[in-house]
Amino acid sequence: MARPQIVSLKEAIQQIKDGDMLTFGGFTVWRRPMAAIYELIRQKKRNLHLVEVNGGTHDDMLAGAGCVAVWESCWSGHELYGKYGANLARKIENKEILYEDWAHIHALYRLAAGAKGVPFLPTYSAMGCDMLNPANDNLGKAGLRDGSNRHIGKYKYITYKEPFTNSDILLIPAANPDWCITHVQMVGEEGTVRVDGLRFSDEEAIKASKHNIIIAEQIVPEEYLRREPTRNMLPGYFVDYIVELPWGAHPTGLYGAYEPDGPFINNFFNSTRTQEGFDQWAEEWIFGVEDFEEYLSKLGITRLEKLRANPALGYSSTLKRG
Amino acid sequence: MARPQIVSLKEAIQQIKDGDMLTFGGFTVWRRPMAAIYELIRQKKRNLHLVEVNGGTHDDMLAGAGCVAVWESCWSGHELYGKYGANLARKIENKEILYEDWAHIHALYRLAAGAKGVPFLPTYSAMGCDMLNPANDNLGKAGLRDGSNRHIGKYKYITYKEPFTNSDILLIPAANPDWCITHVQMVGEEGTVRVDGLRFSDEEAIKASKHNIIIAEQIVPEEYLRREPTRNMLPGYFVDYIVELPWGAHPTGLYGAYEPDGPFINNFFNSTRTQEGFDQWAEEWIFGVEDFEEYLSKLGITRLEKLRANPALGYSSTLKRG
Amino acid sequence: MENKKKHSKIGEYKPMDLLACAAAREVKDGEVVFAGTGLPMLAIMLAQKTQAHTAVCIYESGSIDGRPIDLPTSVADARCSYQAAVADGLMDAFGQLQSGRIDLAYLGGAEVDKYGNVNTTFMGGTNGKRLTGSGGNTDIHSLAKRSVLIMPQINQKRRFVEKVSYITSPGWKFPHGPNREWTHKKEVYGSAFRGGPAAVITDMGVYRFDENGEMYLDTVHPGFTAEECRENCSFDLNISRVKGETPTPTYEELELLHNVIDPEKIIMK
Amino acid sequence: MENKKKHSKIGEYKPMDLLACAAAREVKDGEVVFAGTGLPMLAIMLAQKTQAHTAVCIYESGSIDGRPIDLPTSVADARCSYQAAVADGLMDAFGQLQSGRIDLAYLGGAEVDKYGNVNTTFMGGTNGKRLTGSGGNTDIHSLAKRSVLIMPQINQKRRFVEKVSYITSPGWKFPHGPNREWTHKKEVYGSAFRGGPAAVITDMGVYRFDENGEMYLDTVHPGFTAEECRENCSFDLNISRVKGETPTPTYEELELLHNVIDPEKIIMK
Repeated sequence: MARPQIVSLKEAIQQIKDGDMLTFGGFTVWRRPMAAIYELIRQKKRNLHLVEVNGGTHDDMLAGAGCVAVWESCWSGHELYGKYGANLARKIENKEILYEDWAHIHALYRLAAGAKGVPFLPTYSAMGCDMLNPANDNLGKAGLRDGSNRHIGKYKYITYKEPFTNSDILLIPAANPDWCITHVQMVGEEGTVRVDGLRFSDEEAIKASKHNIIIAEQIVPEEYLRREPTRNMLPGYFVDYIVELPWGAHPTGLYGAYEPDGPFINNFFNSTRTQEGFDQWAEEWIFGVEDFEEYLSKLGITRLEKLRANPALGYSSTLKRG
Repeated sequence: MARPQIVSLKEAIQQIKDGDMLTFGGFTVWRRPMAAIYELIRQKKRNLHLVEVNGGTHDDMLAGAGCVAVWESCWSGHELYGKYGANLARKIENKEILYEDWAHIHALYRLAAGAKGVPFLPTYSAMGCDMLNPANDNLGKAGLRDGSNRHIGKYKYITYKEPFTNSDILLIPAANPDWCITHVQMVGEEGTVRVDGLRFSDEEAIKASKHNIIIAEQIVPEEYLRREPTRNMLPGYFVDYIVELPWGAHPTGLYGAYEPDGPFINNFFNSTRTQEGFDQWAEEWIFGVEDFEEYLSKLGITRLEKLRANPALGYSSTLKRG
Repeated sequence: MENKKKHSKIGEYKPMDLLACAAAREVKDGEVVFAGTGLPMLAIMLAQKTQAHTAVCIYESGSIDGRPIDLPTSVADARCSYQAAVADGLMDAFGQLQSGRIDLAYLGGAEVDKYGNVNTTFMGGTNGKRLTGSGGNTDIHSLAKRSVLIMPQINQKRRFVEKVSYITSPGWKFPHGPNREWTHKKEVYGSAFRGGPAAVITDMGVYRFDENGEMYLDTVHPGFTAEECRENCSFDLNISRVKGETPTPTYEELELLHNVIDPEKIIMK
Repeated sequence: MENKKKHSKIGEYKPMDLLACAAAREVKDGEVVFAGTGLPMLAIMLAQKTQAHTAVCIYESGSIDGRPIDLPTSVADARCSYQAAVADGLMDAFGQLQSGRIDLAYLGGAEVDKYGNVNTTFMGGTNGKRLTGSGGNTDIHSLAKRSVLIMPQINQKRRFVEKVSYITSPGWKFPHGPNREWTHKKEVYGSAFRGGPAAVITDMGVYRFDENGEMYLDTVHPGFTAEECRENCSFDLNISRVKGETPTPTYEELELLHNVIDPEKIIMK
């Protein structure tokens, strides 16, 4: 296996094909690979199949831009900056996106099983919920569980009377996305990945995926990260492409580096109440700029600096929040 | 749940009852709670049921001292300091200990399942091995899978034709020991645990267990450990008892603190080729001293200091090894 | 200072204050509490500063026993990890949940029914208005020993229904099996049964669940009547067991909420 | 210096040197290698310093891609973690193994049979002499894409048997099913099939496995004959495919082994 290549964001995203299954690092509005989301939209990717532990601003944006054919996850929204994923909701209501709802543990275990190389993991969560109601097996109802789609399995899940305690338990099938895109604080020149703060489900998402793109605020000497291997999350041989891109998670937040840009997300959310609103927003912030560098210039240093975290706290002590 | 109590080693070990199921932190001859092993032997615990990810000097010692009724694990030995666990081997050959052999993944998954609160975990390892041969289900052959023993389940394992890919997979049942005893470098006053270096399977062993004893080189202010929560392994509410005991893993090694005492372990191993040899060794090193403090005095500072790790390396740069 | 433990009078507190205080009082000292974004964060922080000093809060993002000095605005907020015992990830948090380590959980919902089934996915069923989806709501509600729902009720009758239009998170009884018969949770979960909904706290009252898993009014907030609570439900609420008024916030609780926990007025606007 | 790449002559190297060099040559550049204590550590370190500069070594203890400057003496040795990419634990290492990420593994054994089944548990079956047990041997042998066994053979005929007395680690064929019929691994593992034993390297020769999963002599070490290899086996070894002599260590390999990798003479006594 060749060592990872250090490339531009554009080059990395060019490797992703229409119809690929994607997942992402991060959690709701934290540590999302937003620069990659903008570039996926700019490159007009189509028919993506998202399988995510949870969604957030990033997947709602992909949905709004028409990149998504299938969405499988447990949640989408913008935390306090926007009540729900309005693009995704509209496309689901209009039946423009096929969706499969899961519990959080289910979505997590799909990737954890994929990461461990087993076909399923068992869980007690959450017997009785309507995500498990056969009437809501949307991929099944669409006839896609017939083996014709390499990303869609035979069963949404299995209820198994397990012999050890004679109780019902759910078997949740593994998922192995084609790509995981993850934004982190630091990556070594040879691909060793360090995440500062919460790791969320990054390790499961990355290890389940066939290919990985790591976007980092900074590329640093390997030797520096290897001085403290207990603090690192991933060795370089899981990584295909490395991109160095400061502020690349904006408008989502990055522990120890910058806060989510709440007003920016809230403005985005407000625009997404109609397709026209989103299209206009995308025209300004995605298609209206050449690349992420121009996007940052458009935001301006004053706005960005206000988000910067205080190193003693891990977050900004000056940001106006209330 | 009450916060953990800081107690003496003697008090902590007094909580363990004859017949309890035990597991331990560490790996082979690294980071074993040896002071606790000595104290278990001194307190003449009997009929213990060990379920361990792997064994080492510690479990062979318990076996030699007659503390063990059932041993379930995948390995016992002393690495380069002694080819195999001679006490355990002799007691197995003489049918004085009931044993159940597992693959390393099986033993690991028993505790991982216990930690996650599920009755089993699935694995592909290692179909075709004789540990899975029904003829070698020793607890079953001894009639102990009838529900009469709360530590022994109905089935050693189950082969399951799983429906997602139609392949055979093994379901390995959870284990939930009564106690896990773990030696670490540092614990906070309220029980937050930090392990430096490899964590092995400590997290799984601890979380699977009903009660936990943490023995640390040093008790430190909580606030100090909480400055870097990503470096900590465990919150205090998993911990029942905390014991402060420098050098408490001797003669096994502790990353960043001290090396295994190879000659000491080798001398122990040589003594264990006969029961008489072990009894004599135990008379000198366990029953012949009042407690761990006296044991350390008997070893002497000169011997101990030679084992001390170089902080830049995590191990000793002066120890004679070849 | 001697005034601190006294209860405030109507007009001296806002509905949100009482909601937060009533929720905080559900925590017992030493418990492990699983909380979500918003009011639950206020409630656990208030509990830790009043009757439950050694209670511990964990978030599904993986932040374990944080001691935030500034109110977090999401469970993945950097503020959650401040002085945390452990900052890891979802496998840890959900593993603790599934293994029965969580004593109490705070949740919200768009709809709740008389058995404590919760909906956060679709208003009006799968052809209706799409919401955020479950997130951890369903896992936590189904696997915590006790869960407490915090919801607005005044003029929100449509949120308190006979039967939720989509069961995101199963309560005490729900349709089960091939014939989808209403079955008690204990029967379905068997050896994996850990508990279920313990209370629903609204801006009108505190509701609990009887032996049969049905919701009843336990205490009514000052200024409301039991009858008004029933009128703000779409189902026939049992008000026969009401045992009196919900205690109002103490002056200490109000002080803590407004000046210590949320001085930035993020939730306590 | 121009001499470095030349191969040494009989008498200029010890049997252990050739064993280590032959093992090291199994690694291809860029591979992920799972190694155990002892000779395997020498082999992967030698490979990394010769033809496989970007090969990566992982240990079951959780040490991932360490760059030790002193030879470790166990897989949990602090030396394994020196300049490692990650130092975590067993769930990580075995997860990588089970998900098919391991290209090559080095293992040892007390007994091996013609199908590559390995015994490290009991010599002479469960009523015989107790050994250490499996450790990771069985997991690694069953789930790595290729595994390489390193074993002594001279005067150790009893270790090379028709049928091992206990299958700790399954090879290419083993008893399976209720009737315990000898079955090919591919059939048993189905979609979980990742590979199997690729070579056995001893102090007499290098052995590989044919299409049928049976061991044959591939190269014979200088100083021995194919016939002698067969005589040091308890089963009827196939020597018809032998393709010549095992290349001896180069002077560079000897220099690396003795002066760079194991100058303390821990393994290379």
